[in-house]
Amino acid sequence: MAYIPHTERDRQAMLAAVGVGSLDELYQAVPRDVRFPDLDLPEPLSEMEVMAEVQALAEANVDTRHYACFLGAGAYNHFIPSVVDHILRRNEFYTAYTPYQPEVSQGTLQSIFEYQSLICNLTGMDVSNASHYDGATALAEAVTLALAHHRGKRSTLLLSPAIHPHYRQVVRTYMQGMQVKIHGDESCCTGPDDLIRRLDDQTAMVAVQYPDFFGHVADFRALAAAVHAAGALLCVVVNPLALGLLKPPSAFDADVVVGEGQPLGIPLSFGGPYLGLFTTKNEYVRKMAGRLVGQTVDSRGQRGFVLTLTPREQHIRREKATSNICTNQGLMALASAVYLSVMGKQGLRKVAELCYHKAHYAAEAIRRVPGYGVWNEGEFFHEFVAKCPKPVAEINEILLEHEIIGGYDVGTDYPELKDHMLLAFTEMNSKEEIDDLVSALEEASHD
Amino acid sequence: MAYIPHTERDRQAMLAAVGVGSLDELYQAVPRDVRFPDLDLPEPLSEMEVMAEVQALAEANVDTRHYACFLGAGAYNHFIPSVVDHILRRNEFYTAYTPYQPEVSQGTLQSIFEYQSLICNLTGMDVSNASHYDGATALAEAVTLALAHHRGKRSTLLLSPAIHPHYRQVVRTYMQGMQVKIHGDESCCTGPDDLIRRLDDQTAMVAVQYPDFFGHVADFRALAAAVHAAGALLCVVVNPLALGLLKPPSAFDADVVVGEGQPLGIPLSFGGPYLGLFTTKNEYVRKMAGRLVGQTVDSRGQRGFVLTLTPREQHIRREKATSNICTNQGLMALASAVYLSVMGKQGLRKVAELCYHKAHYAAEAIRRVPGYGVWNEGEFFHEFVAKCPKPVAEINEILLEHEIIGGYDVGTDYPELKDHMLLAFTEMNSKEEIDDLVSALEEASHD
Amino acid sequence: MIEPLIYDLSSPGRLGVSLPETDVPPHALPEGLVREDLPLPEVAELDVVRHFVRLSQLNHAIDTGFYPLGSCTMKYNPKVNEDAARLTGFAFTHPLQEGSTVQGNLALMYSLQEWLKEIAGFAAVSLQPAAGAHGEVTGILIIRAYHRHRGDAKRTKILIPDSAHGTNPASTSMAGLQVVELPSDARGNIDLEALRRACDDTVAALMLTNPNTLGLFEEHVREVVDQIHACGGLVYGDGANMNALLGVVRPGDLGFDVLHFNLHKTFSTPHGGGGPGSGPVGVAAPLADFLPGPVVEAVEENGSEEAPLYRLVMPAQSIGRVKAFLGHFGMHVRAYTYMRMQGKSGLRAISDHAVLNANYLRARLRDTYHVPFDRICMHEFVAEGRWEQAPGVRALDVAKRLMDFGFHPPTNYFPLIVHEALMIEPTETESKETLDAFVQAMKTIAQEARDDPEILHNAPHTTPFGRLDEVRAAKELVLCCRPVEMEKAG
Amino acid sequence: MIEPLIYDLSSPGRLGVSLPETDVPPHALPEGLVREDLPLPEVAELDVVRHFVRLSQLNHAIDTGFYPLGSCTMKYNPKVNEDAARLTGFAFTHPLQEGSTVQGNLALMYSLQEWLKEIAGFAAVSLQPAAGAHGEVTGILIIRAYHRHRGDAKRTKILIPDSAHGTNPASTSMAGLQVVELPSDARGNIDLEALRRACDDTVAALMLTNPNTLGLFEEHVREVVDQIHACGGLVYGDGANMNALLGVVRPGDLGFDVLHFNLHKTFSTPHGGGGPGSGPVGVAAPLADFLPGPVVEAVEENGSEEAPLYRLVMPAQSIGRVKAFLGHFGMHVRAYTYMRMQGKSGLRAISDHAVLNANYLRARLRDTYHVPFDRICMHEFVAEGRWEQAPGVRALDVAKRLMDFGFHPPTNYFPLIVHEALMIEPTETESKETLDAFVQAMKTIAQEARDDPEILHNAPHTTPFGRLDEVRAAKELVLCCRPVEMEKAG
Ligand SMILES: Cc1ncc(COP(=O)(O)O)c(C=O)c1O
Ligand SMILES: Cc1ncc(COP(=O)(O)O)c(C=O)c1O
Repeated sequence: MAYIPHTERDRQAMLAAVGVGSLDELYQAVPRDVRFPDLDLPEPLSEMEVMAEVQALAEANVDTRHYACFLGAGAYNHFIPSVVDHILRRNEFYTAYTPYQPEVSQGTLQSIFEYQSLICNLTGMDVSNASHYDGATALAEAVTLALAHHRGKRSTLLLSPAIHPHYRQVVRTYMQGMQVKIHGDESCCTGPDDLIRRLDDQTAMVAVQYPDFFGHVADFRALAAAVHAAGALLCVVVNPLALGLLKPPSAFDADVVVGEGQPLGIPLSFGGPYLGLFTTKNEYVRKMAGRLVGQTVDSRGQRGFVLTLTPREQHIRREKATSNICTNQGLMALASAVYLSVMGKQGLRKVAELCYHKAHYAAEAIRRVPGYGVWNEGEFFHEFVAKCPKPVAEINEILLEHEIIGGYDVGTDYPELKDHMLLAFTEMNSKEEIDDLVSALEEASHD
Repeated sequence: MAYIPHTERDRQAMLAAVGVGSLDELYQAVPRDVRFPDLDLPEPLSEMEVMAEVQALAEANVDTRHYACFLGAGAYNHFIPSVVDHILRRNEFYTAYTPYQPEVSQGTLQSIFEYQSLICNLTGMDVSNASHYDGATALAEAVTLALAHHRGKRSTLLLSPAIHPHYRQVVRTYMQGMQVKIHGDESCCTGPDDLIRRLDDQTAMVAVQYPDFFGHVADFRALAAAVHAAGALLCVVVNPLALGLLKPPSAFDADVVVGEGQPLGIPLSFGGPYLGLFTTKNEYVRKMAGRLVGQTVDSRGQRGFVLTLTPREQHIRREKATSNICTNQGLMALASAVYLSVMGKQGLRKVAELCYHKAHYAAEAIRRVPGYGVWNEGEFFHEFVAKCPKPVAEINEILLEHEIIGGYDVGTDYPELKDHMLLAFTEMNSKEEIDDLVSALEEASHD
Repeated sequence: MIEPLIYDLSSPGRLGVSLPETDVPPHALPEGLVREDLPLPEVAELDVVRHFVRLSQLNHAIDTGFYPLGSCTMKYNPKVNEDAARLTGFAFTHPLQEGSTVQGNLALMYSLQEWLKEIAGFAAVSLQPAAGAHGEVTGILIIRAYHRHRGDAKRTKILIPDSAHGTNPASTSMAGLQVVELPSDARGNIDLEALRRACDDTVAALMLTNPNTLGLFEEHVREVVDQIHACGGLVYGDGANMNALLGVVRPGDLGFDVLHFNLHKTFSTPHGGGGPGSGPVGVAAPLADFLPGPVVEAVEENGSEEAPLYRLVMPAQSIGRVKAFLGHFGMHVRAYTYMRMQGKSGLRAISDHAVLNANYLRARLRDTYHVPFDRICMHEFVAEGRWEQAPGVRALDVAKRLMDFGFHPPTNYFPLIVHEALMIEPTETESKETLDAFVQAMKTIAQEARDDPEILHNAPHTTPFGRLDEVRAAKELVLCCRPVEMEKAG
Repeated sequence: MIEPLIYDLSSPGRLGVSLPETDVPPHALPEGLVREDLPLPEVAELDVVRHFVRLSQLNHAIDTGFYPLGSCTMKYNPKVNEDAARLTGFAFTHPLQEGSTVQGNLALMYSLQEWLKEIAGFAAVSLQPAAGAHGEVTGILIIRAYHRHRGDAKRTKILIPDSAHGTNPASTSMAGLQVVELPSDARGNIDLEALRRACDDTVAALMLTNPNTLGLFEEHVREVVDQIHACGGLVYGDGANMNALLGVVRPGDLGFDVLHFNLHKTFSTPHGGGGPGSGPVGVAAPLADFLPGPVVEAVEENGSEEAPLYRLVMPAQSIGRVKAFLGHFGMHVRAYTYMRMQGKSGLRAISDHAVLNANYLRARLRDTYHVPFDRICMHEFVAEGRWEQAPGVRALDVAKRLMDFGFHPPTNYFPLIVHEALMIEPTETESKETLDAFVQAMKTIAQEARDDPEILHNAPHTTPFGRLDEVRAAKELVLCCRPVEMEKAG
């Protein structure tokens, strides 16, 4: 029995202390007819056998360490400095619980405080929570914040169609029990002006993405002014890595900024665990979901940190809490804090610029391949949509033969954009890889 | 400049404090004509580039996680519980120096004390040092101990031919400047009786291996009695993993026990770093090479540990030291301490038995393959020599096609044993792998 | 020595990492959209390492000592799970890759779904939810969708016992349903009379934690379930306490309709200082179509050797996605590895020893600490941290004093129905020796409470920090620090 | 709390790891050769983890704080090196595999050989030696073999300055040669007159550490080398201090004939609490054939595409093997990774900043601590830990008191030619901020030495352990503990 330290002697002594004769006797309260089911599960494996098995499973995949990857669409193949995982492996970090007892949890607490600070400084916002599940759920909870802010008096939500389709789906999932009207994203390609036109006195919040799902970057100042004039809140979904280069959403006077923190030092890991960023202005802090760490002093006069404003949370306020979130993404928040620390001011800027330059180099090249085109108009960051001469799935199959993981089929979510492929570029894509992609695309158009 | 924290401002302030105008000025004492050579070295790579490069190098190899491995001959492909590397990755362990300052090094010191204890209990010996470079150098230094013990009055060394050929070579390398006569290993297949016959009043030490290079295990009591009767010391080179099953060399009254600790939780790593075990009886402790940790108390009355008997060592005794060893294999000693702790009494026995059973299953099967035979007579542990119908290199080439790393060509070191292959079996070799080996061997004999 | 903040270590121009120069021609940066400042620290890799290594040492963790935090199942996290999750083929796969290129991942997820179904007695499982609370809101939304699909829109109430975890009512509200609280009876069970009164055709479901947060198995579980089903409601199980039930009883066999698992409790994925967790949801057959997706299904043989064996599908009536991608795959790998090592026999042993350990502590402490519901418990129990003879002493004092003995305190002040609650969950991975040392410390503290209460009030004494001023934190609300330059500027 | 010994945690029957049952028929165990008892501990994986995690926290390490241990080059160990060494293709290759199956390993070793040759100006390198001292004995054996190969067997003396590290004379003895000690002059150089007197046709070599252990570059290095060469001897370089010379000067260009590198110093492979290190040896062309082997060579093109590009060979006149296999390959991977990231410019920057840091500390401390050889130093310098005004205070007291400030002490009592030596090597990876804090602590201590010497004598105060009784350790000689059963039995 792996990981159970009891010897037979221990067991006997303990049963005697409890006053029962056997382990089975501990379960008298369990209905007899369903007690001790005979589970149909595999036999136990030893550690060496299980490692061989999981290694075989892992190697049954194609991975981004062996294939060039141009797939993004909300999860990105970035360089992760070695030091990030070395810190995550610290036993004291990853085997601790939520820091409910601050005297023996200052390591976690100070790290979260630093995470909050780094994210505030990156986004330009006043306050960051200690993390949310992912970018999509953070957006959904931003909606909850807006509804709470308006105390039920406004119940319309405007979503830009250029927000990640999954995020919009998650918002709708979360809101299905609420009396909320969600619109704005009916067609793929309407812009901020369309959102402005739809604003009214029922609008609780308007949400846009920056860079958007198609890679575009645009100035949202006019939108923000209109949103605020209409008495609504503006939520911006960000890719935090892009903020290494781009103006922070605070420059547009965003009220809530959420986003997916995965690009900040978190492995792709087939979709999770990632990191939901959730930041806002000071005035909305009491409506915010999730944990917050605040600075204080201890009984010896030392600066220290505690969980604070807990009356927002479920364990105090129960059904009146701002959110049900309890377990969050603590270790992923730590990963991004380490990442942002080690990349620093210059490193993050440089990575963002590398992504930008590579994407633009690729766009120029793909534009020249017969049959293909660049769908995007205006500025984009590190992703763009390529018009393709045939179905994306067929092209991707050919790319795989060249050990290339191709882009995302935008037609899946936007029927108008059939045969359009969303391609992402990061510092991990060398010029050689991009050139290979371009010639493989060309080849694919012939077949 | 990776890993150098100096900003330009720091540099200027520091140069000013030193009183020089530039970094170059710091090197006035260096002859001008050879100062600042223009080195022909590659340009620096960033972390992500270097990781891609080393990954490509690593994957240019065939490894034992992807091929079945039957190669042993002194380095073995054993299961290493995950916990071992998790402990080695503790920053406080691997980035500390030798524990010269015990007040801030109790982690290392207690670990080494435990290592010494585990190795003593495993070998049955009184005292273990804190590690030596590897099994071969430990044997060479055991010879030095014997020579010192006899104070120059005896200068003959008898080596069993069944000691690992590399070890015997290393002994000869170490002894080339000494007036030492080394013999006993002229022919591959002489046994202890031959060593007994050669004993005389010049014999300082007799060394044998257990299990020997060919896998044999034998009782050395008669040899020990003869050696002691002749006034010489008996050194036994062990595979410590085999001692999970076999009688410890203390049962033969060995005076010095050395060996290669690699099987105890240390990866193959293309030959190193490994772990030299070095143990002896109390009476020889002051002649022993290497560091020793001893128990004591601190100024507050707490039990603690320090480096002790340092007057044997080079930093105190200089040319009169028992050895020149300074840096040893500290972290590898820790690995084996963690390994032995987590395997424990039952685990080590079980692993040793698995090795034993698998090797004997294989021997039975190979014996039946036409053209092959088992050369060994008598008991063996987890290795044996297979007689082959053609050159070992040719057979191994065919095995490689079956994703099998074949055995060691014994003919390399023992010309008498041309076309003989030393095969090793561990708990990592499943029955299926062994069956595959057997049929591949059969196939190889046909080609 | 207080560890400075990472921003305090910053020096202009210092670099933490080496990056390549661009190998493509640079492109003009987007006009008007480039930020002027980027207020991140400038530190070296060594600074970062020292900083976080030192910080880590300020934590209590499972790997440094006993952590009997009730409701949290702080069991040992096997190291092999960490290795498995970091395998290249797992850690570096993109969630939107073609199914044919991620068959290993899908196979693993499929097995995990199957095992969870088998362990809890359900027809289908979705691995998407990120944590327990996320599983709860998912489950409530499933229940809501199910009723509405049946054309029954009036079921808007969720019954929740007063002993329930705060996430239960909070999740209910988030799903847009109303909470109706149910009292507990003198034995710690649901008050059956109150239940009966609450049951009507507006009840969507009962949320039941079983064993409940007192660590007690609901003695009338069959009646409770039948009662709810009789009025047309469903039973939601909060599976946070599954560590007591592995191979002991399957919630599905007891009539539960929905249940979330906490892989970060029962299946030993580490807590990470607060997360990430993983909260898969299992459901009975009638609810299977409502699960969030995608889920993994095994593809029927279609004659082709090359066909992928597993694929992702969206359940027919799915409530939708609850997360951007596929759930916390990294946690799925860890849980898979853990369960694969346990097998059937190992799982039962987990619960047996978790329950044995809790009862052993209860038996050894009940004379010293009042245990309000004192009967055979499951994997945890609740004692009171107060004595008549020590009027000023509170559970908090006991908790803080325990730190001086090297133990993490139990959960305090939960469940709410016990005064000065100390909720103790030892888990199966702790040895009798550790439990005995804990008992010894608890007894010493009980004695000190009478003899020398100040030592408790001023505790902890031996930790790197003393008690923290929480009032000040909430009043001053310093939630973020700015780099020195910004502070000067702003 | 004192951490118990691992044996103290043992309980009969407890298991730490799960292992498979045999899948082959068991074979009868060898009669008379099976041991009866196996006195190893019986503990759970959790016990092991807690035990060693707690122990680790008792260490000072580079990753927890400044470690200015002279002669040890305690620079930061980049984390990427650790990842590289653990790559499956490296960590799980057997040293006796066919060359064709380990071309990646051989390519890496070949590059490392080439780079070390280039950096130090030599014709050939062997990576086999395990550490610095191992490199020394190897080098001396090469020198011996070279002379004998020339038919010159009378050269049996090795000249060694009195400032040399203890391994130099010890290695000489081990190789069977005689040590002749040379005094240093007032500026810390070799006394040229004494050298001249010692030079004759019995001299096999001079062992020179340059910069020497005072951190000083030998000002007459050309004269010294010429002198030795003139009498037919060779010059051996102790490369422990190469961190000062990267891109600054190549020992080969200065006329050195042999030199060992310490990859665990200059090239940042971690020290591991005492080892493993790696001590490659480089030699000038006439000595190349005497290197220990095997070494890696690039195979000449032979027309075949399939041919392996690298292979292992034994140098023609090799002194033989100095180790069972190929050297510390795991360390080679780390050093390779490190050097590859530095490139030419990075290597020079290492030395520049190592030297700058040492001189900065020297400049800032020279008014407070007597620096006996006070001139521009290289990567380290030696101060004295004594003052006339504080007669009872010794270097040891300063060392112990530094611990209270969170710093590891400098090397004490070495080199032997300085009284109460404090040998300070900051390395290039430490920032000015760290050095300034160290200066501050050193100055405070110097003041305390005069004002309140007891605070030094009783130091350290804030570490988990106070001063240890070394005399008692040597007297009682408890070097090993036995399990409880054995103690009872025996
Ligand atoms: C009984 C119970 N229910 C629900 C939860 C919520 O789970 P999570 O923290 O994973 O969201 C917890 C966790 O603390 C719990 O103990
Ligand atoms: C100057 C000098 N020479 C030689 C050595 C010996 O090197 P190693 O410890 O690697 O054997 C050292 C190491 O401390 C040293 O500082």
